[in-house]
Amino acid sequence: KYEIPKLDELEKGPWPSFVSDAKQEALRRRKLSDDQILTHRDAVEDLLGQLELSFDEGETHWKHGGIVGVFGYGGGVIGRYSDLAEKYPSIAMFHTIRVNQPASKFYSTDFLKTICDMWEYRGSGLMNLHGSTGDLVLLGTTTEQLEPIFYELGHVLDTDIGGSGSNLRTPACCIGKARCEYACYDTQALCYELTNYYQDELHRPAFPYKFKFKFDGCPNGCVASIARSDMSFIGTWRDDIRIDQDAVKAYIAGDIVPNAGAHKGRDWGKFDIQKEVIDLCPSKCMSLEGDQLVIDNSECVRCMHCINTMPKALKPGVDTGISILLGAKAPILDGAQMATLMIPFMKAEAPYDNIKEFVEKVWEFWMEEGKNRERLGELMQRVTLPKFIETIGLPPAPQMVKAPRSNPYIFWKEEDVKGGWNRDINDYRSRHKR
Amino acid sequence: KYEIPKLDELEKGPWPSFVSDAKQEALRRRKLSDDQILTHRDAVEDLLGQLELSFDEGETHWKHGGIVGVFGYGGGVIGRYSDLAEKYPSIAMFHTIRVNQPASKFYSTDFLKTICDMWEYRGSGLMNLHGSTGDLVLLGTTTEQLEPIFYELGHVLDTDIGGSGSNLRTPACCIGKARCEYACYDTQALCYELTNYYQDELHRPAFPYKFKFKFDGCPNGCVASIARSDMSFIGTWRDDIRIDQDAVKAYIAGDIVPNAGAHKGRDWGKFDIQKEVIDLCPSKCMSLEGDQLVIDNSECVRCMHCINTMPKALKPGVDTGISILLGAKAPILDGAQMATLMIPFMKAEAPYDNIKEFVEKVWEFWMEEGKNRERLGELMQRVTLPKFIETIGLPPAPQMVKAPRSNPYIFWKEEDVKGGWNRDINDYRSRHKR
Amino acid sequence: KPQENRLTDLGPRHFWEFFPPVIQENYGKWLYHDILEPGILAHVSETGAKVYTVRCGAARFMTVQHVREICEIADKYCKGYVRFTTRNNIEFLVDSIEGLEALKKDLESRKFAGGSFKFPIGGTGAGISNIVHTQGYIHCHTPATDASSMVKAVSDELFEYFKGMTLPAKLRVSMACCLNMCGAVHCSDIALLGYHRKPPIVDHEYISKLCEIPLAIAACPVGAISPDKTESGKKTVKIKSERCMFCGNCYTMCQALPLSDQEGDGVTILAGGKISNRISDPKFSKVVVPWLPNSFPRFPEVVENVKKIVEAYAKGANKYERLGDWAERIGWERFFEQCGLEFTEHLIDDYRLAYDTWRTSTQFKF
Amino acid sequence: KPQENRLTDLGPRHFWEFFPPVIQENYGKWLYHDILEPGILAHVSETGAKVYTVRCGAARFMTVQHVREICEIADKYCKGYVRFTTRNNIEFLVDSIEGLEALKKDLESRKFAGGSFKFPIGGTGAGISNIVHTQGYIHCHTPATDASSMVKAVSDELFEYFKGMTLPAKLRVSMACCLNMCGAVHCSDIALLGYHRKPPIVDHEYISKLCEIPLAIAACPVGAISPDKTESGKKTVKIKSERCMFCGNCYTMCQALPLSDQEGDGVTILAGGKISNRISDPKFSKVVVPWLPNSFPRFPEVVENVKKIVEAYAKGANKYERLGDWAERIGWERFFEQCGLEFTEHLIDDYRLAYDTWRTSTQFKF
Ligand code: SRM
Ligand code: SRM
Ligand code: SRM
Ligand code: SRM
Ligand code: SF4
Ligand code: SF4
Ligand code: SF4
Ligand code: SF4
Ligand code: SF4
Ligand code: SF4
Ligand code: SF4
Ligand code: SF4
Repeated sequence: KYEIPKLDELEKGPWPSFVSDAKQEALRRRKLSDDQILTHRDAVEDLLGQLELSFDEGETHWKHGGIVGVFGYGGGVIGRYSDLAEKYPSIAMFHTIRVNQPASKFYSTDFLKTICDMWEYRGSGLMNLHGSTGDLVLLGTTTEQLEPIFYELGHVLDTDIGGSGSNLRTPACCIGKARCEYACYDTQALCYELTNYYQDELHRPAFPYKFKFKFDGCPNGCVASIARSDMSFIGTWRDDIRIDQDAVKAYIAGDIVPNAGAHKGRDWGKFDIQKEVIDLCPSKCMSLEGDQLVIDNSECVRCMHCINTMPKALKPGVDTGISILLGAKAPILDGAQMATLMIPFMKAEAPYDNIKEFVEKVWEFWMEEGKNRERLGELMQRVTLPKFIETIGLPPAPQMVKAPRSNPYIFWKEEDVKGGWNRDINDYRSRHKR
Repeated sequence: KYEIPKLDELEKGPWPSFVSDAKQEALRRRKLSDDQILTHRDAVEDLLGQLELSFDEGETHWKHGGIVGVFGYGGGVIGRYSDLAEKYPSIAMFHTIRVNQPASKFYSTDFLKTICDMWEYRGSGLMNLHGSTGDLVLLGTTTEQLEPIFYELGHVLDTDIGGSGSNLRTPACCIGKARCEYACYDTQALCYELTNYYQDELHRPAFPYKFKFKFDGCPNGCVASIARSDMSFIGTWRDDIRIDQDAVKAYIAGDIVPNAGAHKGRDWGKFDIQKEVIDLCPSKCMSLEGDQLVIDNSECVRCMHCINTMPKALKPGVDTGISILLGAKAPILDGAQMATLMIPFMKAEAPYDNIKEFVEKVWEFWMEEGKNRERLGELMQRVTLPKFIETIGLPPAPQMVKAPRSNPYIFWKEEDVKGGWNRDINDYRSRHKR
Repeated sequence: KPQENRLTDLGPRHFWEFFPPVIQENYGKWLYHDILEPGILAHVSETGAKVYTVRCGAARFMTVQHVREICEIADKYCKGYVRFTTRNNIEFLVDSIEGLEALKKDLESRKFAGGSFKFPIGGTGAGISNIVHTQGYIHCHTPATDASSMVKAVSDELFEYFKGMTLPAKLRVSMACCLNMCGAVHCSDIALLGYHRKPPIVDHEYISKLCEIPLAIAACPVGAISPDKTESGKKTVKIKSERCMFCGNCYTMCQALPLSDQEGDGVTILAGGKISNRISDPKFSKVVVPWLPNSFPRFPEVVENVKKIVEAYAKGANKYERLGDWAERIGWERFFEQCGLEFTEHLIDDYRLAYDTWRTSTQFKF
Repeated sequence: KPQENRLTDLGPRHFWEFFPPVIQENYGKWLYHDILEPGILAHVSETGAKVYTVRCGAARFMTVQHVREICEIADKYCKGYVRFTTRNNIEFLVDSIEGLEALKKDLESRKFAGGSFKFPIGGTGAGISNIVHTQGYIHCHTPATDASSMVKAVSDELFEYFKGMTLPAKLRVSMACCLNMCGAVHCSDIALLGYHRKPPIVDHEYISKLCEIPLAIAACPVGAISPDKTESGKKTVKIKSERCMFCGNCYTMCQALPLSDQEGDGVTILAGGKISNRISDPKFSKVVVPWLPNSFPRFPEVVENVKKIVEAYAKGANKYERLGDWAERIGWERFFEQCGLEFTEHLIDDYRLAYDTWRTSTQFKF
């Protein structure tokens, strides 16, 4: 429909071209019969046209989102309108729907195909697999289609939409026990359980701002929870790394390729356990005694390096659980924050009452004290860590900090100081003349 | 004169007891003839009495300092009055005089003895060798003695008093070339030169607050300039560490004790150059090739460790000079600051015009922009480092920071941005509808 | 009765329903894995079962047509199951070596009309995986650049690293189109970030209608916005431009304060962040290129700078050493030298915790 | 004519005049040195000359009597020269071994009437040197504890480390009597710091006479002071006690706001700082014991805690490893365990740059 020379450039090169893909759908939409399509037939073409224009002008052409949604829910839909509605009428309204993805994003093709059909019929046929938070994102439909789509999601697909706005956002987890030998707890199960247990928080915004849960099965952090979730659950263990000494020998002998072959593409020379494992251990708690690998587990900081490098020989311990870290967020307003270790270790077993109890304590405090649009991390900074842990009832632990404070500006409380703070100047002056 | 049981306790133990020392002087003052003593004979006794009382009450008995001094000078004397003048009349006035110490604190006994006589005659006979800044501190005299003391210091001792108040404070340096093989520049000479060149700044407060120079001959930092001087001069070099390979071999063979014997008190086993030097080198730029020690000098960060450990084998390079760091200070107000590297390298040779030029640029900016009681380091924080270096004309260098910024909040200037900042909403709206 | 016949609070489907049998049977029983070749993982269970995973690159912006093709493949080879990774790759799982070979061949043969691969295999191990990114001009109102196009351009250039495992360690490239940073961009080995450099324009005549002015004022983290009146007496705001750091938070709160500008907007590159706790702590990425222009559609300047960093890293880093750990080991002064990047005043922190980035030591390299 | 006959701006005496001949002759020519035994240094020049230094501990609070005794010794053995170190030790320099032996014998024989050594030899190498400190109750108006007495008590206890070189590296103990920290206390291996824990008392009836009230208000770094009126209408201030962090800056500016209090005042211990650039960067000391009472005159609690830290360090650290580097290597959680110190909420930073101290990693020890 439009000349899109700049976009055409993006068909070149080996990486899958979204432009080529969009073009195939644009073509298809032209050919679809009327009963296969309910919304704008040339939505894709208009989108490409507007995109090309954005390239020319170096500016977006989407208006500030409007408030649209499905009845009874406070999130899950992002309203979007073009500021060139006359020029590109088919994308005048172009709302997205965030569909709550299944934990760790396995799908049956049945499910996906049903979504595709529904979305071609009621939307643009464009989607994101997946959004950054984790949702399956349906890109571009009109306001009137929102309710029918929601109806179909529920009644046909037996699934729900995700979060947006000041609520619990769609939780996400790594693949964990489904296909990873490192998982220290059941990430899918915990993700699913908390998602469902907190449906109300997910759908009906009552928080000061957004709140994100993410679940990493181990310190490798494959779902990046430490960087982008207000509450980050990371698997760990508190007993000993399991060692298969025969396998260690096989690694040393060069019979097993290290790090499961992750470095195969280059010749790094023969594997050297001393240089590649023992010397790189951050806590320097490993040694070779003869041909036995010895780990001083009490000093291990469970960084995963040795396990990653020799997965056939080493495994996390069996007394596994989670560390909980709080407060990660993107830079707006005060600069980005990474999540801070608040609970060094907790067991993570169904029905997860200990975890829910903690979640609710944190929320309670945040809902009470948090200002509008104040993320948990910012609140923690504002009230300070000592006050925060006091309020949610966590005992102070050196694990919560990299190092103790270097300034001596301790805010003592009156009750901690013998004699209290009320003093009489006359009493003082009886000892000290002016 | 008083019962001082608590102080008596402090005569016990091996460390030199200031109480015992004070008592010997108290005794002596009782015995001195009247023409040997001009001020209060029992000043020492009153001081000990008041000190004992302070122990009992857990509070100091010195009043807030009054403004006293010598004519024409704005500093060098700290006024001090007891708040128990009636009880301890001999220390009712107890001012200190800061005598500018000679660079690196060598003395002839003539000089010291003359001071002692003068000070027994005109003061308490108590002093500090030395004050934390570096002065020879005379503790305790009366207001009327200030001018005579100043007169004697000048006319008899040919010396001057030091700094206090919002001025340049008495500069201090390490022993450097006088007795240290590591000195990369002449710390005494530079200290002396700047002290004398800036006498006006030292004696006549015109700064927003105090300002300190300190001179360390090398990165070992024996005068702690990096922690406690607004302008810290630290010796360094930019060519290669000099190596005597024979001496290296002698160290390896165990013929020379490492670190000049600093660890002699314990049996640390045979010297292991790999473990004790090469592995500890922070830039990992050393290696042994056969029995030759090889240093990749371009990667060396001149931490001094290898040189300290093998002083007979290694020496700093010969193209020596200084790094200048700015802004160290104690915690009040915003927390302590360490000095920040501003000039990675500069030659330091008489008459030091390059250094003076830099000093004056920094002062000019500080005097213009600094608020009352704002240290240089605080000003740097307030105006930000990029603006600070721009104003004093230093080109940005990665050496100034540990790492680049992690937040993307860059304050661009209007002139850096094509098209400037003045934009027209109507122009914008011609492309983007509301 | 609007709630009648509504199903709400269903939550997502239970994950178990979507697991292929081999996953259900071996859930929690995996013993170890092997990367057979780039993009191909083999996981071995204590039951003796094996599962082979083929990881394929994908533009996460996809049409239903493409998804249908994915389903077709999954139906043919994978018993009707497929998954997506946390970095938007597609994973096809099979439980036999034969299935694997057929699948691989099929995937590699599929190309879009424009010539690009539909299902390039790779993204595992010590290489570069899919570039996670955000909406850009495709769907968002605040971007300072486009996402999908930049990602396509950079991915084309880094393709060999996606297909190979030749780097010292994983290298994660991420992209976000404004400072809201929808993703973990701030902790990526290389982060591409769109951002503005002109203060907002105030739509004086409309602002009082369109926005809650106090909220707009409060939104500014540096207090650059203050209340004002137009000549005609309408409530509006004024912006102290020299205080503004172009964060766009005011625009998020108030549409009458647009920032976008063809000349002002562009890209900054950050480097050296990471997420994993392996060997070193997670860390933030650092700004290493202050600004590059939005050269649509293929961003040659961005591509070139990314390439420089990747190549210097590939050459200089030790095995297992992430980009940020390498930069810290050699020193940031060397990083700039080895990557051929210029160090400018913009890279020196001047925000809240800036003091902690100052060099308070004489340890440095010339 | 007050300026008549005045000599001003003389500056200090030139250092050269005070150098003994061996120093003048070998200035800048030193080749290397040796620590012959604790407290005895030998420096060798390229001219072949040698100088022996005997370093003696001293209370830097000295009387003229004691200084005269120093001079007497210097006259006898050192050609009339003597020096003082940056840590207030006395250094006697001789240029022959014979001179050295006689000098040593003499120094060791001298004791004060109370029994303590006048000139203990030591303070070199991997040991503990003199404790630098401040005025305390002897001369200052703001202290929260006394300096000389605490230093004497602690030095007695650490005497063996002054006399020996048995530690892994130098260990510097410093002391300051209030947060003004007159010294490099904030970067010491162990720092003892006096501080207050009660907000200032306002001397309402006198404050307007004694102080510039706006300056007092401005002095507070946390804005805890605000203007107020007394019942009688005099200008005064009020203090929001719960905001106060007891820094004492207001008292420095205004004597009508005293903080000292027998029960409130006490000592905090910081540890792990350093100055030198050797191996690791200079670093700040960290608060490790939040508060101990002022138990005059011998501060048993302070002494005990210092001892604990020194002994744990002596046991645990590697050769050349400074206290802070040791704590970082084993982790602060282990530091507290090994020193037998309690970790309390007071030790968690809540001041300006606090976020940078939070643990943003899963790397920790149980
Ligand atoms: C769709 C999505 C980007 C994508 O292309 O994938 C997205 C899109 C938007 N984000 Fe986001 N965010 C998305 C994941 C994220 C993430 C990543 C995550 O959740 O793991 C982050 C960083 C983590 C975090 O929460 O801090 C993120 C941090 C933000 C922020 C900054 C919040 C902060 O506290 O710093 C904003 C600004 C705001 O909330 O006003 C924001 C705001 C927005 C808005 C709503 C724009 C706005 O200013 O109101 C965007 C709507 C675009 C559109 O039209 O679709 N988005 N946003 C992601 C959600 C998809 C999904 O549900 O799966
Ligand atoms: C005498 C001395 C302590 C000593 O026992 O040695 C000293 C004593 C005082 N210092 Fe100091 N300072 C002394 C060296 C220092 C140092 C160390 C140094 O210079 O290397 C520092 C830390 C470095 C620095 O400058 O930051 C220091 C940081 C302070 C501060 C905090 C300044 C800050 O910006 O944080 C104050 C408070 C003030 O200036 O109001 C202060 C204030 C004071 C006052 C004037 C008290 C006051 O509040 O007005 C003390 C007078 C005590 C008295 O009656 O004698 N003194 N003061 C030192 C000077 C002797 C000399 O000249 O040799
Ligand atoms: C499939 C996926 C999880 C998922 O739920 O989808 C996954 C899967 C595996 N990860 Fe991961 N990681 C996945 C995202 C991540 C992320 C998150 C991200 O990149 O956004 C990280 C953090 C990256 C970072 O630190 O910035 C991540 C850091 C790791 C690490 C630590 C690597 C390091 O050197 O720091 C390992 C350990 C290793 O590679 O040996 C690891 C190891 C693994 C293993 C070997 C685990 C296992 O035994 O199966 C899996 C195959 C690795 C491979 O691809 O070479 N995974 N992994 C994700 C694939 C993303 C993709 O398509 O490329
Ligand atoms: C005499 C003195 C300089 C002066 O101008 O007075 C001095 C003299 C020497 N220092 Fe120092 N340092 C002196 C204060 C310092 C200080 C400052 C301080 O403690 O306040 C430091 C910084 C301490 C810190 O980092 O906290 C200091 C850190 C060093 C170092 C680095 C030690 C380390 O392990 O980090 C060395 C190198 C070494 O010991 O091998 C060193 C080495 C030396 C050498 C070996 C230099 C030489 O070749 O002559 C001198 C004899 C060392 C010894 O005592 O074992 N000097 N030295 C100071 C003696 C103070 C005292 O009486 O104890
Ligand atoms: S985070 Fe750990 S458990 Fe989860 S997929 Fe990654 S490596 Fe496996
Ligand atoms: S997990 Fe990390 S810290 Fe623990 S032994 Fe292995 S490498 Fe060392
Ligand atoms: S700072 Fe360096 S030059 Fe100065 S005395 Fe110490 S070791 Fe010698
Ligand atoms: S001075 Fe320090 S950085 Fe340089 S080679 Fe020696 S040990 Fe290494
Ligand atoms: S990063 Fe910014 S522009 Fe991009 S999708 Fe997120 S909010 Fe929109
Ligand atoms: S862009 Fe950010 S800094 Fe600038 S005015 Fe808006 S909110 Fe303030
Ligand atoms: S530290 Fe405080 S109390 Fe001690 S001398 Fe310095 S200003 Fe006075
Ligand atoms: S002591 Fe410090 S914090 Fe407390 S009121 Fe005074 S200036 Fe403010």
